Amino acid sequence: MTAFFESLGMTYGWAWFVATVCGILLIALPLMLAVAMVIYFDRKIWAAMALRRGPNVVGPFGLLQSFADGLKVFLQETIIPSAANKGLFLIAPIITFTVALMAWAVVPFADGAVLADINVGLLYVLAISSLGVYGVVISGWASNSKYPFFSALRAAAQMISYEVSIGFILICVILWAGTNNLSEIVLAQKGAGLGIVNGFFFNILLFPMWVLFLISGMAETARPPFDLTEAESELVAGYQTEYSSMSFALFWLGEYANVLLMCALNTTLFFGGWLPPLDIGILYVVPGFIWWLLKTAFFFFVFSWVKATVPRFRYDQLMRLGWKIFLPMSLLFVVLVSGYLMLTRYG
Amino acid sequence: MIGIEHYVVVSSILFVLGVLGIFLNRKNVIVILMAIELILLSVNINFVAFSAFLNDLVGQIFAMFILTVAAGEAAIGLAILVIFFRDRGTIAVDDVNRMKG
Amino acid sequence: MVDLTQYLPILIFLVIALGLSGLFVFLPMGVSRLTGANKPSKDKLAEYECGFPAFEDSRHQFDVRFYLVAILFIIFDLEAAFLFPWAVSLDLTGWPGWITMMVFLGELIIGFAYAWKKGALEWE
Amino acid sequence: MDFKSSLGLIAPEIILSVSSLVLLLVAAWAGDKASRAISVIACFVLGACFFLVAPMVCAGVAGPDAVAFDGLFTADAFAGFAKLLIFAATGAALVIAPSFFDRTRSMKAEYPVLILLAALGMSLMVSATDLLTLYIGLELNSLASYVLAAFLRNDERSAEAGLKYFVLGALASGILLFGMSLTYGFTGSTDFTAVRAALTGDMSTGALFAVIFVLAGLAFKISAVPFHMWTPDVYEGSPTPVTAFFATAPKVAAVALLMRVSLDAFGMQADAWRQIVLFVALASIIVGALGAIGQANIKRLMAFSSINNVGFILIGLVTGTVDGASAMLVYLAIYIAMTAGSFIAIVMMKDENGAPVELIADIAGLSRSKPLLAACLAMMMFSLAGIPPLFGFWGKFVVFQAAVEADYVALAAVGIAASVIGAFYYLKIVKVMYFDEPADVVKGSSDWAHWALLAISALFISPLGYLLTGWLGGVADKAATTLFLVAA
Amino acid sequence: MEGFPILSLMLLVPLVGAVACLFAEARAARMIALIATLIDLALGIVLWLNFDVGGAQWQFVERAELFAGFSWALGIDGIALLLILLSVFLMPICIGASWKSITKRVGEYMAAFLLMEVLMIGVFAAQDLFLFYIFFESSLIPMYLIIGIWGGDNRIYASYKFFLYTLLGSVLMLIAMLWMVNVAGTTDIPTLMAYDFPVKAQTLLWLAFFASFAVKMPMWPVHTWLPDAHVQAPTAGSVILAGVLLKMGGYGFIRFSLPMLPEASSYFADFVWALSMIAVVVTSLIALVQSDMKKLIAYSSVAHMAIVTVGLFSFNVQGLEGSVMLMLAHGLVSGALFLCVGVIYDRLHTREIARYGGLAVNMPKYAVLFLFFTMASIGLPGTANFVGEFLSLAGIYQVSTWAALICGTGIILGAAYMLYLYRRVAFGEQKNADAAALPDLDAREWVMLGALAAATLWMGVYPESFMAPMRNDIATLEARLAQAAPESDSHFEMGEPVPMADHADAAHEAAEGGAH
Repeated sequence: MTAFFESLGMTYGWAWFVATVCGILLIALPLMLAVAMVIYFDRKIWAAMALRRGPNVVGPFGLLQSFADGLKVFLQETIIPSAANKGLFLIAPIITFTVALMAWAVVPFADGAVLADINVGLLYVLAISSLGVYGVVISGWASNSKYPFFSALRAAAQMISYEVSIGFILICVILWAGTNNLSEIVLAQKGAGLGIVNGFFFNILLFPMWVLFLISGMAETARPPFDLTEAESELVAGYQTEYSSMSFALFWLGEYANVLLMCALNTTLFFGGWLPPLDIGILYVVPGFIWWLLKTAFFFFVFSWVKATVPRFRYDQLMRLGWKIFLPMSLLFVVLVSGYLMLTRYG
Repeated sequence: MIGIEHYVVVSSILFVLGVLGIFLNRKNVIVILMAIELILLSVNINFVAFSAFLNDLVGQIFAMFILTVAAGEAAIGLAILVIFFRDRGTIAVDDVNRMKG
Repeated sequence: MVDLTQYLPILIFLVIALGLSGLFVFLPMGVSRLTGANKPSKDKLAEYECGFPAFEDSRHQFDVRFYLVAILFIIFDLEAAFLFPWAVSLDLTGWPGWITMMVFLGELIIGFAYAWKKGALEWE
Repeated sequence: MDFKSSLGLIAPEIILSVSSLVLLLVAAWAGDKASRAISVIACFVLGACFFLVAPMVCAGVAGPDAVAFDGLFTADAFAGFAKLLIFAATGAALVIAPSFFDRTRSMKAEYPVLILLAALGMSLMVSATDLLTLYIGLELNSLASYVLAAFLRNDERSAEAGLKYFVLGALASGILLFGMSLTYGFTGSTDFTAVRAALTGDMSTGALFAVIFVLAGLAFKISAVPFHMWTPDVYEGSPTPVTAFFATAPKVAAVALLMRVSLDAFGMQADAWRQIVLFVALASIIVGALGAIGQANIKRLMAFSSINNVGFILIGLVTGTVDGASAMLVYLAIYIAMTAGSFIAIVMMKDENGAPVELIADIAGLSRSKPLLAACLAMMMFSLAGIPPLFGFWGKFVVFQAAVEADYVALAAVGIAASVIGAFYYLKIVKVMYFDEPADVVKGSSDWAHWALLAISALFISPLGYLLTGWLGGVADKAATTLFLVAA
Repeated sequence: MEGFPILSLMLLVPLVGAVACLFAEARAARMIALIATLIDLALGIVLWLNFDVGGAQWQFVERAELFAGFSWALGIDGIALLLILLSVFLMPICIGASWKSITKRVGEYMAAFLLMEVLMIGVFAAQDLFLFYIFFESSLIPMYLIIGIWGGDNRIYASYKFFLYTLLGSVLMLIAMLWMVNVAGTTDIPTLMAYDFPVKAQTLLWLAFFASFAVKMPMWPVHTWLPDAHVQAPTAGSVILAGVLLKMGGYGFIRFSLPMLPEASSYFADFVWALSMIAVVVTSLIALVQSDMKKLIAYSSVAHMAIVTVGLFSFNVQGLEGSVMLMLAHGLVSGALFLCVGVIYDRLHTREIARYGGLAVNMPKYAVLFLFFTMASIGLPGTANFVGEFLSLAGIYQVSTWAALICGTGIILGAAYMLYLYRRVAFGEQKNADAAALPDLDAREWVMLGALAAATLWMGVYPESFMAPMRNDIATLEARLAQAAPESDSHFEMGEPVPMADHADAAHEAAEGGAH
């Protein structure tokens, strides 16, 4: 893209800058669009599973429902509770949404189609997603209200609990791929399963990790069945209780952007990213982005599916699952994977 | 171009802020914990900056160790603080005064 | 010095994302003023307490177990921080590197077992 | 040194860490009722480490044979000497604890584990020849110590002691770290040998700051003036066995560390730090002596006593010679015996409910009700005051001898004159015990382990201790020589 | 006797006794202490009989390299022999003096005394600089306990003052010793006595030693601990304090300041004279107005010791011999005087002079002995003090007429306060009924005082017994000092005394020139 802008007569620096900005916008804007769409699909899938119709009024098949909601919140009054810490109260949604966008900077959509191809990509993702906790905690604190506060505490504890196991799961992937760079991880999966399947999931040592990762991803993003943070019966709407208007919507958007990110990471880390499912020449005709999109969409479907079918966990169950099952399991697999690699590949 | 001095100056400022935070703060012991973290972070800036400047990895390794120790330190600090709070019902700095020489 | 230019896009991204989200927060506030939707009142601005006025300070003590989780997280997360560089350089460090890390993990697991046994992970 | 022989050199540390981890698990599963058994095992572990290190010290191991992990760790005779003292003092802290905690049923199985971990940290500290090892060891020791200070969870003073120790200790390590980061930046290495090589000739201001910060951080750890503020409070608030521990083992470790850092890493810049150490030494002697005078709590008094003694030890450092270093080691050995003995005696003083007696007024007339205990404590006090023929005199003697030999006559004169002020408050304890009318507060008996330890330390500091001077001096000389050998 | 470690044995006997006393009950402890001290006395006599007068300077030498830096080196010359004899002679008397008056914690008391004996003998017998120091300094602990535990009402203040004064003095001496050993490379006292230290350094060294010995001596104005300590100490404590401990200061001058630092000694001679002159006059005047018997005798001790110091710093044979003799005499006589006070104190439990009177009527034996010791203290010819005082004054007269004159005044004042004391206690009307009813000396007291009186007479009538052993040593010392002795003012002119400053210069020139 830089070359294109250079050909328009710009100096290299400017061309690079404009190209980068374009790239960013190409990620951010479609992402927001996608978020609007997946909210719609989420509701649709959920409704379908419950044998309901879901949104079907605004636009054809209710496709424009999300946009209508968006317009509504945009025009709403922004209520800042009198007891709240005003500055922090407004900063919290900004942090949540910004962080949700930022993580996408290193996700490879196709071969070479990545904004910042840094060598510590996975670490970056981990770091940025940790920052998401700040938005939640700050919102709960700044609201100065009981339910948001509890919710924020719960959310923080839940997120950091599962982040620990996610960290170890990622270590397993990194061990196998031998790199932190997301594009290289994708390439490492080429023919990783029996020489024909593109993806780490087709590996007896990494498959359990994928399962753990999928579930942890749901917990990390507080998706049902782990949506203890906004368990309506206990905590009203969780840490967003006091929020309204677009500030409220930003949490919503951020949450779905994170869900999508988790889907994308499932794709990238275990299912070969932009590579076709099987390492067969003919499949490479289809552009990588399409494969990536399909896989990600599929994982989103899984997320919705689970949301629709699995009952909500209790908080103690949630914590036990995270600390007493996932953490030891993932630790064990770090040992197993690295030991196996030492014996076979490096030893 | 940003030179090594700039990093050192920034870290020195952070360090001094941290030390002042410990001594000038009269309100809350938690603030002291944060000030300690600030000191450690200033040190980390130094180490990483020097490491990059010297092209020597030891500094970054050191920074990792500091991070770890800082975490342990924070954990223990919090634990002690919780005990203190349970006994005394306050964590105001001025109330840490049961013993006087 | 390490080449940091590859992080420049991220920095630009940060600026843009911040601008975007800031816009989303503050623009509606302006719009609602213009549209007249902005009509704050005392009851509206009170914090939500299922319809009741607030009974107590919302920032009271909370369960110490949250501290415990935070402390455990810090420790395990930092352990992971040691694992990342190790994981990508396993071919360079070889068996000594592997053994060392296993010792490290072993120590951590002992600590974990201790915390488990002591009930730090219980959440009744 | 290859990996395997490096492992051999850190054998005591391996034993310590493995056993402390295993004991931690035992503590978790067996619970507090196993605390005594764990203490006993921990003592044996320390004993094993002691006898593992002892031959090394006697042989005066030094040079490249003692360097492990490419200079990260050095198990030379100097480190060995300090380790022997550390293990011995740590063992004492283990032995005296159970009966102290039993009264309030607060003897936790974690106590011996924490003590072992602290010992491991100290063991690393004294062997550190790299800033990284230094920091890890120091922190391991400090973190365990913070917890130990706050060990009596239901005691307000203990919690406060823990908090104070934590805050100031963390500040100290922050200062130390900042100095280390500057050292790294200005010398390009964290290895002592490389730092030494880089710090020759004229020093830049930055490097000077590095030296000052590192020394200040370490001064904190040895509670030298002006970084001594935490000592009285922490000593008073901590449970007495823990105080006994703080006053002995970590002092050895920190002093040994200070010696290695200043004589080895900063050895070429002795002129830069000598003035500072000189000031700190004199200030510690004087502040320690004056501060103790008004104290009503004997643990607080001992805190000032330790500050005072650190000042004397630092006089040896000012000289910067082998003799000075050797004198410091001898002084440390004697100081450990005296302080441990005093604290054991303090632990043994209990009222009729078994609660510890800490007020000096409460031990009035102790010589009537408990003549032997009083005699031992009086001996410790005279010894701390440096009055011959008790062995405490010998420590001061060698330090001042070294100072005079290195031509620091004025320093020695001022220091020794200030020791008279110190004698005043040591005499106060003797006076209270022997001259005053009995307060009849101290009751209750002590178990044989206390008596045995007290007897050992009393025997050591009695005039019979002089029989050891030849051996002690020889070993200390060897140890000090290795320190300079590494540096050379 | 060659090769037999008699000195070590003399140290060992009381040490064993002390340990035994710690574990014995009161009656047994008294017996043990008495036996141990008597054995030591016997050993002391054996020592004296075997001392080869005119033989080697250092006899009964024992030497064992014990520990790093210094050795277990013992050995005595004539001066040390005499002081050891004094110590072992006084010890049984002290034990006897405490026989009845000490009732609480007898075992510990006896142990402390026996320990004192060990240390005193050790101080005089040590031939190693640091061994000397250890013995010298260690004596603080038992004395501190003796005053503090068994002393009078104000014992705590007195014990503190005693301890800290002497400690401060002696730590400075330690530094000086360290320096000397560092320079000379040996800790052997005989070697050091012949070593020529740089003149420049001597000044500071001398001051450091002086700080210690002057306090111990005690010299004006650092004598203030002595009256307090004496008043508060039990009788036997006073005896040992006045009898032996003070002599350690004088011994220190003879052994260290003078032979090791002759130039500095000469340089400071005026200073010492000045202090001594002031001491003699001032403390005598103070003694005149005392109402407390022990305090009075304590001040008299200060005055007597001042005469000892002028004698020492007269740099000639007469002066030196006189001072040693005076030290011995004073050890006997002041000890005896304290005993005399103790005798009536045991009966009436007061030291207030005014509470007594006319004791000669009901206590004739006591009055006779008290009179004898009073006269001895004044320096009556035929008693030991006369020999010492006369020789000392003769010695100082050779170098400074003025000093001799003023010190002579002190002796007259001494007569005044001692006779005044005696008059008030023994003569006059018996105004206090309880004092009038006091019983006379019993056999125990009679033996104690009688022995002292006999010794005093012996020294006064036939001093040669005591002069002979030290003659050679004094001669050696004089020879050593000759290089630095201050110029005398007596031979050349009568009249204007030389101002202080000039004096010092003169001494300097003499020192540099090495003349005389």
